[in-house]
Amino acid sequence: MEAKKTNKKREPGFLRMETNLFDRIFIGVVIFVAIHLLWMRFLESSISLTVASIISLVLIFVIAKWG
Amino acid sequence: MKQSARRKGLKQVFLYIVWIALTLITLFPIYWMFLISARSRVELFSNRNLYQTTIFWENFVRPLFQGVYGQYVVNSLIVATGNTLLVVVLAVLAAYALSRYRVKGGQNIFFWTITNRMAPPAAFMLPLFLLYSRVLRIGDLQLYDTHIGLILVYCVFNLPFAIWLLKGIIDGIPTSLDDAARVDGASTVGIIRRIIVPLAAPGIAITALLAWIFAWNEFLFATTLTSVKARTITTGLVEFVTVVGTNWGEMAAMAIISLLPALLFLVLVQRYIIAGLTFGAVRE
Amino acid sequence: MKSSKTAWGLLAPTLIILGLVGLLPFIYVLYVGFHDWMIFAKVSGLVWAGVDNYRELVFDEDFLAALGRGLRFTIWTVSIQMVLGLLLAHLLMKKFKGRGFFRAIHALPLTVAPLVVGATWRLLTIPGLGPLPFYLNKIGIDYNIGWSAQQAFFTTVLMHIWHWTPFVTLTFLAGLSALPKEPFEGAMVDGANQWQIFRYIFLPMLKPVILIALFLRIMDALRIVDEVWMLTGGGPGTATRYVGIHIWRVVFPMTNYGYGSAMSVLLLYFIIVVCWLLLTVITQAKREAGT
Amino acid sequence: MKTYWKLVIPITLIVLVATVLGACVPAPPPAVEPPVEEVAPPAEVPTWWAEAAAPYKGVTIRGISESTPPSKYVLEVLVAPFEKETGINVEFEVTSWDEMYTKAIRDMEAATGIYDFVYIEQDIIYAYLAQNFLVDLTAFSEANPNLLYPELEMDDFTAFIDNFKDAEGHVYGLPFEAFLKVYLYRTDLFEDPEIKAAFKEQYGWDLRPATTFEEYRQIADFFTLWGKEQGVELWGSTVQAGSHPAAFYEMFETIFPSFGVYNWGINMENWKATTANGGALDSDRAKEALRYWVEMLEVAPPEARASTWDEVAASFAGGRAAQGWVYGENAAWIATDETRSAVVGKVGVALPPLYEGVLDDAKARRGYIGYYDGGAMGIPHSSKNQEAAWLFIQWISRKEIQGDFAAKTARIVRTSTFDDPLVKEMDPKVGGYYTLFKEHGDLFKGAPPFPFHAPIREVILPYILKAIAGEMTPEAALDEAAKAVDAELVKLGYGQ
Repeated sequence: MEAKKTNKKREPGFLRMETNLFDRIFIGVVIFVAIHLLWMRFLESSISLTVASIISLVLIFVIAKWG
Repeated sequence: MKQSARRKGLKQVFLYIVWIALTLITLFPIYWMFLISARSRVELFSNRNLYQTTIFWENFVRPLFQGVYGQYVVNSLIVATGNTLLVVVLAVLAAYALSRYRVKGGQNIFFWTITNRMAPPAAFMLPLFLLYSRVLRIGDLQLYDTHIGLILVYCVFNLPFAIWLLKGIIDGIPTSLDDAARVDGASTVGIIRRIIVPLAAPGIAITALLAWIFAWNEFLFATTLTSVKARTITTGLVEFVTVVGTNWGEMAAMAIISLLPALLFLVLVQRYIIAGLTFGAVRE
Repeated sequence: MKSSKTAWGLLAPTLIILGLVGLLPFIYVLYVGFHDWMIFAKVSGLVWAGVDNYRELVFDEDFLAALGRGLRFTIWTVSIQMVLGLLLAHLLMKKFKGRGFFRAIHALPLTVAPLVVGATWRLLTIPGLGPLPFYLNKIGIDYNIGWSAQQAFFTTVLMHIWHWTPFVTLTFLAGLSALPKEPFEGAMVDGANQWQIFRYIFLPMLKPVILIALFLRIMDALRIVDEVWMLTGGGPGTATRYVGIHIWRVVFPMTNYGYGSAMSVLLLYFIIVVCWLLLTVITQAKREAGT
Repeated sequence: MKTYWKLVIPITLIVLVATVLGACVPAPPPAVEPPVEEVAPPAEVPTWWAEAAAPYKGVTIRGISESTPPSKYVLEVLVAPFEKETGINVEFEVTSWDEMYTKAIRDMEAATGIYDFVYIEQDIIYAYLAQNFLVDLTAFSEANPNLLYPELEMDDFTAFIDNFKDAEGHVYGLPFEAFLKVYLYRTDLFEDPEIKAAFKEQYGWDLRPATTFEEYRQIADFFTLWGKEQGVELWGSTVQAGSHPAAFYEMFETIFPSFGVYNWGINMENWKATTANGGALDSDRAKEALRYWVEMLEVAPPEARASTWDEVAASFAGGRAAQGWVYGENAAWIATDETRSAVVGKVGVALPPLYEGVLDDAKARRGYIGYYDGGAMGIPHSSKNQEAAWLFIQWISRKEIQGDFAAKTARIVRTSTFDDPLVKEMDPKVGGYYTLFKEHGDLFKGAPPFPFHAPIREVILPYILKAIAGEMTPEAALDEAAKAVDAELVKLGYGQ
């Protein structure tokens, strides 16, 4: 379980904040939703929504790992 | 020094002026509601005086004694008090846990509790309704239209608020006091009861007061999750909004009646709060 | 890890109840939000729609406008309430004759149910029945909240301030009551003036409680329904149709559960992000100031 | 571990206390005082009821309705004798109009079976039928002949009952209340010789209730000015223009039909509202009507912009308007109740003003001149006590109680009620409302038989409100509204 890690003190990553894994996943999900909403509004007419999903999933991973 | 004494006097006068002005502004709408409740329907449109010499008692008598509103007041009392008891106890425990222990993801739990209160109410009524009338149901027993159902559902907005408020307050109580008590062999419950509760008493009182008032005044949950038996006074009020003329007089009368218990509660708790306020000691 | 177990024991009842009445309904709403569900459609019942509801939402001018109005309302009311509440709490802290009386009077609006607050203010402001338009008219001000969008907006703001400032004050008083008094006395001895005490001791020590009050006010103002509903019904035109009322209309009278659920989820998302950002910014600032 | 258990006990205790607090308090049935006035004396009530209800003794049925005088009458006058006669308990919830809908629809949609009888307004019945929300009463009474009250006399109901029938003529609700939205005017003003003379001088025709919209506007202008000159608070006409569905209803059920725009301007063959598709919602006539109505606000009391049906009646009763379109159910109290109305004995009733040709349309059944509103009592399909509920809705439809019921609440659902002595006695006091109802009722009509109702109303409403508030011109509002309706109807599955 990740829970073990959540409480461990770690050096702030590129987000420059003290976060645990849950926080970073939360940030990731927030960004995931925001990207999708904005994508639907501005980009979907030209680029498929799947691209947004891929980008955001990558982002979630990056943030969770190094954020 | 003399000058400062005069300045102080002036400041006092100014302070009182501010308070009196605020009092008038605060009281005016309520006073107007009282005037409306004292007027008959004919008077409403013709009389716009800011005083009233006669009272149209029928506005009070009819709904209170001929209608079902007396029962609604009782329902409201039960629900608000039951919910406050539940909320305060649970919140003290939870706030203590979050304040004193390093719980895994404690910060996250803390934040999650408050998100419960953020939900825009409209869409959440349907799932609650289904939950109460279909899911949590044993035979004919269901949470729909019961006091206990309302007591539980009011936790959704009262519990997060109470936990947040109390955590801030408990955080302010030095941990050294707990440690001392623990050395003396007190259990966790003992510490909460003997150290935390007395020290946080004014804060708990305000929390209870606010929780009680929120529960007393709640409308949406009550109207969705009750029908006849557990109906509360606030939901009863909308009955006066009818096709043949909103009955402002009776509605205002009932509103005033619904305000009285809350007022009484407020006054009682206030005394307690003032007694506990250490700030009376701060002098200029 | 004995202590952690105790902590979970202390938290358990809270988590169970909130899970039951908070989390479960949320999951259901999330689920419905991905469906079309209009009660009076030819095909009634849940029909899977994927993200169509959200796709429609980001282009829904009415919804976005309502959200904007809600934000404007929130910024106005919450900022004024916070400042007023802070000042009044500060004033009520001092000892003076009649303090108890003023405090009780000040808290009075809180005891009025939101629905009744709306009704009361409607009685105050309805032309023909209320004293406000009548007496304002006598001094030459044409006041009609059924007509002027501006007046209607500020009347709702005023009503909200009237109703909820006491809440902020009381919350601050609750926070104050648990504070140690030594710093204040120390400052007094050092000859600090009122402003310095307020700025350097009062405010920082009260920060957690200020944060709570701020959060509660923001989230309650953003999703407001009953009070404004009773006062203006969202009118004139769409001037006071705040986002809570907009959702209300879509879910209940329009019986469009799917779309309404999607709206609710989006609004919830929005509120959570705003509050989380606030929390993060403030805690980070505190941390940086601390180091 | 010890501390843990020490915690559990108090928590359990508290939960228990809260539960007990919640559960043990007896909720006595709402104490409805038996009425003092003579209600159908027990002797007249045949024991048929007791016999029919014998198997259902002790059953509790629950119903919901709007808190209108008829519903209150049922709650306060008709429930107690029924309970006494049959041993069936009745819990009758009366609440505000929007709450009633929300709760009844939610119950029927989720099939929770909370309500055993519901109030069905005429305008929503078709939507309920489309969703199979209701029990087919015709089939039900055939299946349970012993539960059919022998003196029910279905033929005695006015034509209003046709609204509650399906294509095969099966009934889904027993009419409960019905009334017209009529043209009320102040007889004391209209008959004042001085006013009459001044009016004639200004407009060149004799002051009388308007028959055309030009006349109506002239009268309104005249009295607004007259009020100003005399220094009294009087305006020309009520307008139901608050931010509430009421504004939509006045426009679509009263003003549009009398301008000759029927069925909300929706073409019911292809379910389109735009003129391009055969609808009429953005037609010139509709725009003219909306502009006329919105401009009427200039001569309406200032509260008109915050008025629903409630406040319109209150304004008129307060003597603040010379004329207006008012729901007939208000006529009785406006004209007779001195504690609520300042215009007792000064109320005249007439047919609303009409556009040219509309009366002929109505007589030829091509159109209608105004709103015939009302509702019935029906049984949701999810009800678990349909038999007992059926008994109760027959009980409140009994012939012998209708006279008192109608005189007190100005609603009539049975032909025989028009001839009831109590109604006859009341008629002159309310300016002949009942006579007008009887003679011209068939020129009025309820809402169009749409299988949807509220969703489309909610689509249109914001545009109407914007037109009232001046955010849009009436013309632009209707153009936009018609497009929005077309789009929404497609979403609802109509008019692909």
